[in-house]
Amino acid sequence: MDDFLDVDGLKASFRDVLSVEASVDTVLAHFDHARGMARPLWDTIVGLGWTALSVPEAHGGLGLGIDALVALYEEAGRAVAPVPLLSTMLAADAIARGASETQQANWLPMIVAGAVVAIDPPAPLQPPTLTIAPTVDGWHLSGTTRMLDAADADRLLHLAVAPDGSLRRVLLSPEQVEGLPLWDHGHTLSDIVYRDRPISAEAVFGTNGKVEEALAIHASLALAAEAVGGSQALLPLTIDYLKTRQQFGKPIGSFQALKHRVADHQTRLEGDRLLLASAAALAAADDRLAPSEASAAKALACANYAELARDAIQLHGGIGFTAEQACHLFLKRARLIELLFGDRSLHLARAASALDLEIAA
Amino acid sequence: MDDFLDVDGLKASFRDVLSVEASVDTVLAHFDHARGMARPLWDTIVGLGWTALSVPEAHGGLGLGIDALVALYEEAGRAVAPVPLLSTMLAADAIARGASETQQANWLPMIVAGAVVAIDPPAPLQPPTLTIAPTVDGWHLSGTTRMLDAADADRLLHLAVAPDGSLRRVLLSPEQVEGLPLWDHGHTLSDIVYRDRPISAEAVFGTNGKVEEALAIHASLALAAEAVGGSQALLPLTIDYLKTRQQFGKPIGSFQALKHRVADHQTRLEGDRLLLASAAALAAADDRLAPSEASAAKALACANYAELARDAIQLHGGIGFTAEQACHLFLKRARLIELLFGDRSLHLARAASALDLEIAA
Amino acid sequence: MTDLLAAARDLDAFRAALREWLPGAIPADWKGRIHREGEHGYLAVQREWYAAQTAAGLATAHWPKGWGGADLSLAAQVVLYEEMARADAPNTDLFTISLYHMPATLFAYGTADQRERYLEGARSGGDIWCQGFSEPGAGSDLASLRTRAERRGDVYVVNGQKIWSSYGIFADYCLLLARTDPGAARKHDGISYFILDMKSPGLTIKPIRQITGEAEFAEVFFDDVEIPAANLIGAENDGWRIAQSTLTAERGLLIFENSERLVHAIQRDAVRHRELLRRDPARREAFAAFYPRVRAMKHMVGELLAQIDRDPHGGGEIATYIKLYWATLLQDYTGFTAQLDGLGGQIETEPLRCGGLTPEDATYAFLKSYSWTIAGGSNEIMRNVIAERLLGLPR
Amino acid sequence: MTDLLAAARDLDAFRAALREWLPGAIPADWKGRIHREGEHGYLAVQREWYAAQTAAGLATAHWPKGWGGADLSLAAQVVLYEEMARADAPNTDLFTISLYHMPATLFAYGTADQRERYLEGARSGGDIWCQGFSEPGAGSDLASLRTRAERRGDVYVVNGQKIWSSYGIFADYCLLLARTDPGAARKHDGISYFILDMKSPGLTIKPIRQITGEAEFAEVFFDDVEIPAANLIGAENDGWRIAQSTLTAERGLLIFENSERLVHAIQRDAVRHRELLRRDPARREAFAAFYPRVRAMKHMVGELLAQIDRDPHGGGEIATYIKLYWATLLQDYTGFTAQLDGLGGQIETEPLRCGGLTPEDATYAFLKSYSWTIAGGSNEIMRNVIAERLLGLPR
Repeated sequence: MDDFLDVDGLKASFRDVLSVEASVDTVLAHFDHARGMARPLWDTIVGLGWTALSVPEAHGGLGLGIDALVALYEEAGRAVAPVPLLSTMLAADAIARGASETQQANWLPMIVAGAVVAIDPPAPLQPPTLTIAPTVDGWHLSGTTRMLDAADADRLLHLAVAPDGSLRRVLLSPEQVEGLPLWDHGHTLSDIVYRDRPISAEAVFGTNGKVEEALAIHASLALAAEAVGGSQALLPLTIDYLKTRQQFGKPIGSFQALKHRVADHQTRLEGDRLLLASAAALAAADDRLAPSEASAAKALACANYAELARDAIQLHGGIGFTAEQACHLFLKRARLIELLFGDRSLHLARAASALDLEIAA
Repeated sequence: MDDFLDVDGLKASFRDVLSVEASVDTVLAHFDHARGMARPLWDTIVGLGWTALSVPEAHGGLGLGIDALVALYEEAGRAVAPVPLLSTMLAADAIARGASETQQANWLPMIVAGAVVAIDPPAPLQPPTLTIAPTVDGWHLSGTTRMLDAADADRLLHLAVAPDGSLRRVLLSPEQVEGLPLWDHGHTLSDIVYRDRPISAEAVFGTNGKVEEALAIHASLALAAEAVGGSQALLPLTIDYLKTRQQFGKPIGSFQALKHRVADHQTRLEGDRLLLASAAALAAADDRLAPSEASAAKALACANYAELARDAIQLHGGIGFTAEQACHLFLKRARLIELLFGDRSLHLARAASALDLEIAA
Repeated sequence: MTDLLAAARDLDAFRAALREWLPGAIPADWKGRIHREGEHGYLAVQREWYAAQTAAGLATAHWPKGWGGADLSLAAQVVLYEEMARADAPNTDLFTISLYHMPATLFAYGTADQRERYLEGARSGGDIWCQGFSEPGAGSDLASLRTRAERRGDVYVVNGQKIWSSYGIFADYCLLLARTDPGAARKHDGISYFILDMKSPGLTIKPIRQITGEAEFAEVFFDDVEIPAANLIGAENDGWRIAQSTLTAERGLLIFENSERLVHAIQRDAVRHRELLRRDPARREAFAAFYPRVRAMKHMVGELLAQIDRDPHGGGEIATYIKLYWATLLQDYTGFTAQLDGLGGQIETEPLRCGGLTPEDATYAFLKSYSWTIAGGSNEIMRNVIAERLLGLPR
Repeated sequence: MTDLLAAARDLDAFRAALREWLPGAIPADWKGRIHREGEHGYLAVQREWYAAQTAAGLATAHWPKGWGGADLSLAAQVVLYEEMARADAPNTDLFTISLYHMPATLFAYGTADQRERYLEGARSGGDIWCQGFSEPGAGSDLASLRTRAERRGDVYVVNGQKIWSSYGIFADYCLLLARTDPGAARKHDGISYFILDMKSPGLTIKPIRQITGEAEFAEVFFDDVEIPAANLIGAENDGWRIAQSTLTAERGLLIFENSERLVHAIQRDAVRHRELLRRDPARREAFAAFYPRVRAMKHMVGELLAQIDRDPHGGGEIATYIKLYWATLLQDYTGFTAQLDGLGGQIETEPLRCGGLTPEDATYAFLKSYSWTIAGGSNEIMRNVIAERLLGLPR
């Protein structure tokens, strides 16, 4: 199906919907009072079937590939959408790749239907902090984990190390989870503690390096796409402001120092965009350079997004410093995703690992 | 004597002389054909007694302190003077601090009289690479060392580790030393190899952590001063060009993007200048923060100088890319001293060691 | 009280006295209170701390002796601010205009009546003052302000809008710039300077919510607001000059205080992140790279104070460099340290305010740093000034 | 010879054939020769390598079949340049104008006589061409050029000065822009395009020594130099348009070649500095940070080639971004790697040229990088173009 997919058309439809349902005013209003996901927006997204996008057709999904997801993440990034899309879709991916047929049949339709799932990061991006030990009829889960979106989640998908060193993923219904507010009001953070928590065998499935690496690529591409999308919204917004705002009798966009900064941002963005496209294509082709390229795209696009967002407020002057203007949404999102699922340092190391590969080749 | 010294007057006199004897045209001409020191300039400097500046009065010097030397280094940096001042004056300092009275009496007047001395870096800035072993009536020197200015030197002042781990300085007359040309045509680099080279006892003196640390401070201040001096020459030169050069019917200095870059350079230079002044004062007062502050000044001033010099060529456009214009002198000197006697990484680590000191205080 | 000020003639004794006094005088757990109680806690801390300083004679110690001050020397004030920063005390930013700009203005240009009334109000009454300078259409281009004050008999009638008044929603009075002669040839002329009572009828004050969650700034709307003619400061149409001449009323002390706080903050951050920095050499080097800049900043401010000490009207050039250096350094530094805690650094904290720079609040401090890079002459304006006025590049 | 080009219809076969051919065809030890013999070695390597490529039909393979070419597709040219970069072969930059700009201009605007004479001269005679565009007073503002060409009977008499002519001191011919109508309303009008014989009387050619020690560029002085009217390209006063339209004659291949060389260079640098990068995590991370930029650059150029392949006149927008991206990346990268060897990286090397980017020559490459950041539209001009033409910001 993928081969015939019109990703551009799909992307345009995501954008059309989000430009209304997650308009700047809507998201500003959400940031104004809420902490965590925007439930109405999520319901809309679920209603439109977007959470079915990458779920296998056998389990009620559309079975689309990473390119469709990347398009969705990019448009969600453009809107700074306050929804747990990445958490949930990454969890669906983990389940589709690692869980048993029965588990998939139980869980994936639930996600299609709108369940929010929080997820421990893929192993290559963060070593698991939970341990799991077999009992007579199941498992015991122990340890502490820090999760994004857990306070809004219907399920938590953990990653734990078994006594033999093998990895397990565990799907749980959360008990009372406190969400710590983040500067990015579209998400919360939670510290979750388990001490010999009994887990039924049905809730557990094995995962491994290959599966976790696929999830790491998924997460990296998602955040690169979110950064590219956010930049593609923020930069025109800033340029428009520079064209309109008058000081000293002319639009401030006629001041060369500001022009040059904007030109640099746009130039970097062109690079980010094309690197992301390559990374998505390599991932779709299961190329051996895919992990490196996805991390390269994540590291570069997120750093450039954060710097663009930092400068965008400056270019807006006083109004950019107010909560009523949209700049800060992008800055807060950019600063969050720069750290999420592996910081720049980690992704640069992963990116550069290709140098060894290429040298050996 | 130091207390009554008019450093500003001294500095002005250095500048007056160098603006003639090491004018831009002179130095450009030197870079055009030579590799290594400019002998006529050195002779002038010696004739004016500048090499006597910091040598103790007992040995024919003026006995001035580090502030006078810093003034000299700054003015030499302003001129991108192609002379082995730092090598020689640092060697004199090492001798004055560590050598016996007899050795001082033998060597220091020679330096005052114009002998060029190359020196292995102070131990805190680079671990010694030579070893020295006692023999019946003297020592054996072994190992390889890479020295600046050795091909122009009348004497080499080495640093070597004795079998018991203690440090020795060794003054030698060099044999045929090949000078590798550097992009900075005012200096050369030499790799010198010794294999059980016999050394008389008279040529050796003990040094230690305290002495070497004083030399490290001296070297750091010298390079910070050279960077500040170079920046203080290059920035006005660039600003003058921006005021004169016309494109699109106006001076290019009226283009705001160029203005802003120049403003940033000048702002950083103000900081470099005052940090250097503080470091020199702490060194003069033998303050416990002196090593940190000197390294902080070296790291900051050299990095800013290198970046200013990089941008100065760009601000000059095509003419800056030609050998006949002065910009490249500064760039090549800046790139050299950024690495000389410890790179940025090393000096930042030394600078930040004060954080531990201050926290403990 | 008298003890502290009596010691001030000997700087070492003054420092010793302050070190003894400060621990008991600083509002206890002030950071915790603000983190828990938000703006309410902030206001309480500010008032308590201002009262404590007033009781000790410190708040207005730099005022002339006849006016409730002690003619405190700049050197002694430096010691005072050093010790405040060292003790991690809150600043009293709510009272900055009350303590510096208002008195400097009234001493130089005010009438006897104005001085009598407003100085004592600030000193013992804790009156809060703000400034009414910027307008929506006049930010960087401040002199193009359009708020209009028309003389009608004994009053000026004011219409228009101000923006970015710091602490405007808490203020009792405002130093207001308004246009009295719209026909003046140069836009800098035709502007007058007023004392505005913030309880005047016709005035609407709206908080501006910032990206930090605070509402430090306010918009002020004027609908036929009447200001008594007696509240004019100096001559009519001379307001621009007067306001400019008192901009530096705080004699470099505010930037000094901030710089000192950063000197202490980098030490605290080094402690807090010691484990991470040991483990991660790339981060360690990037962190270390801030240290020379912090030191350079400290010495630039030292130079400014030395120049002001020699000549109260001096220091303009270095002050310009400092503004840009500081704003850039603060934003770079907080932007960097805010990421050292990983996702934990993204957890939203209640705005700390009071000049505090603590590791826990790094993202708040980063967001807040825009008030330095944008307000009071944006980085871009400072670069223009440096290039054109100080370096002589053509306009 | 025929083998290679015969294979070119199947790109995989072409690549395989090139991999077989290249090792024996590349001038042996070309870097060593240039390092030892300097400019002399450079010229010898260029001529040998050009001859070898010509013999194999490769040099002009992209020309039309009737003209000694093989109508080589862009895709095949890409393979050719990929393999050249992979084999670390020298480029033939001495012949860039001869191979691309001159023929593109003459095919589109030349007379039959001009084509007949100059194409074959370049192909089999190894004629070297340069451009005469910039002037001392017309750099970034190229259209304000003032070199004057006056028609007198059958000749144009030229007076004035050109600067920055690449390889001007070696060139046989020059594509010259000169002003034929000083009274034209717009400065872009009134300019004509000529073929100039570099042996013409009245011509003085002086090398410009660069900061790298090379004299790649030349100044050219015109003292009543006569150019036959038959050497006018296109119509009189139409020169600006013609020159602009053939600026992209190399269809992105030159920047592609450079970008590919950087892709290989970062791999070689990773090997050379492996020990240092292992020991020094801060340096390792800084080095790694270039890798995403190198990849992004590669894909930007890939996009440019794809656009040109779809439309020979396309790609203008992305080409503009690429120029700025590449110049910045190259200067940053070489500036960084040049310091990795410590003082050893400061040892002066004989300018390598030929597009080579080897770890031993990092400081040379850094110094040389200014030819990208300044020439052919400086970074500043590119930013203006991006801001004003592509993003629509007001002038």
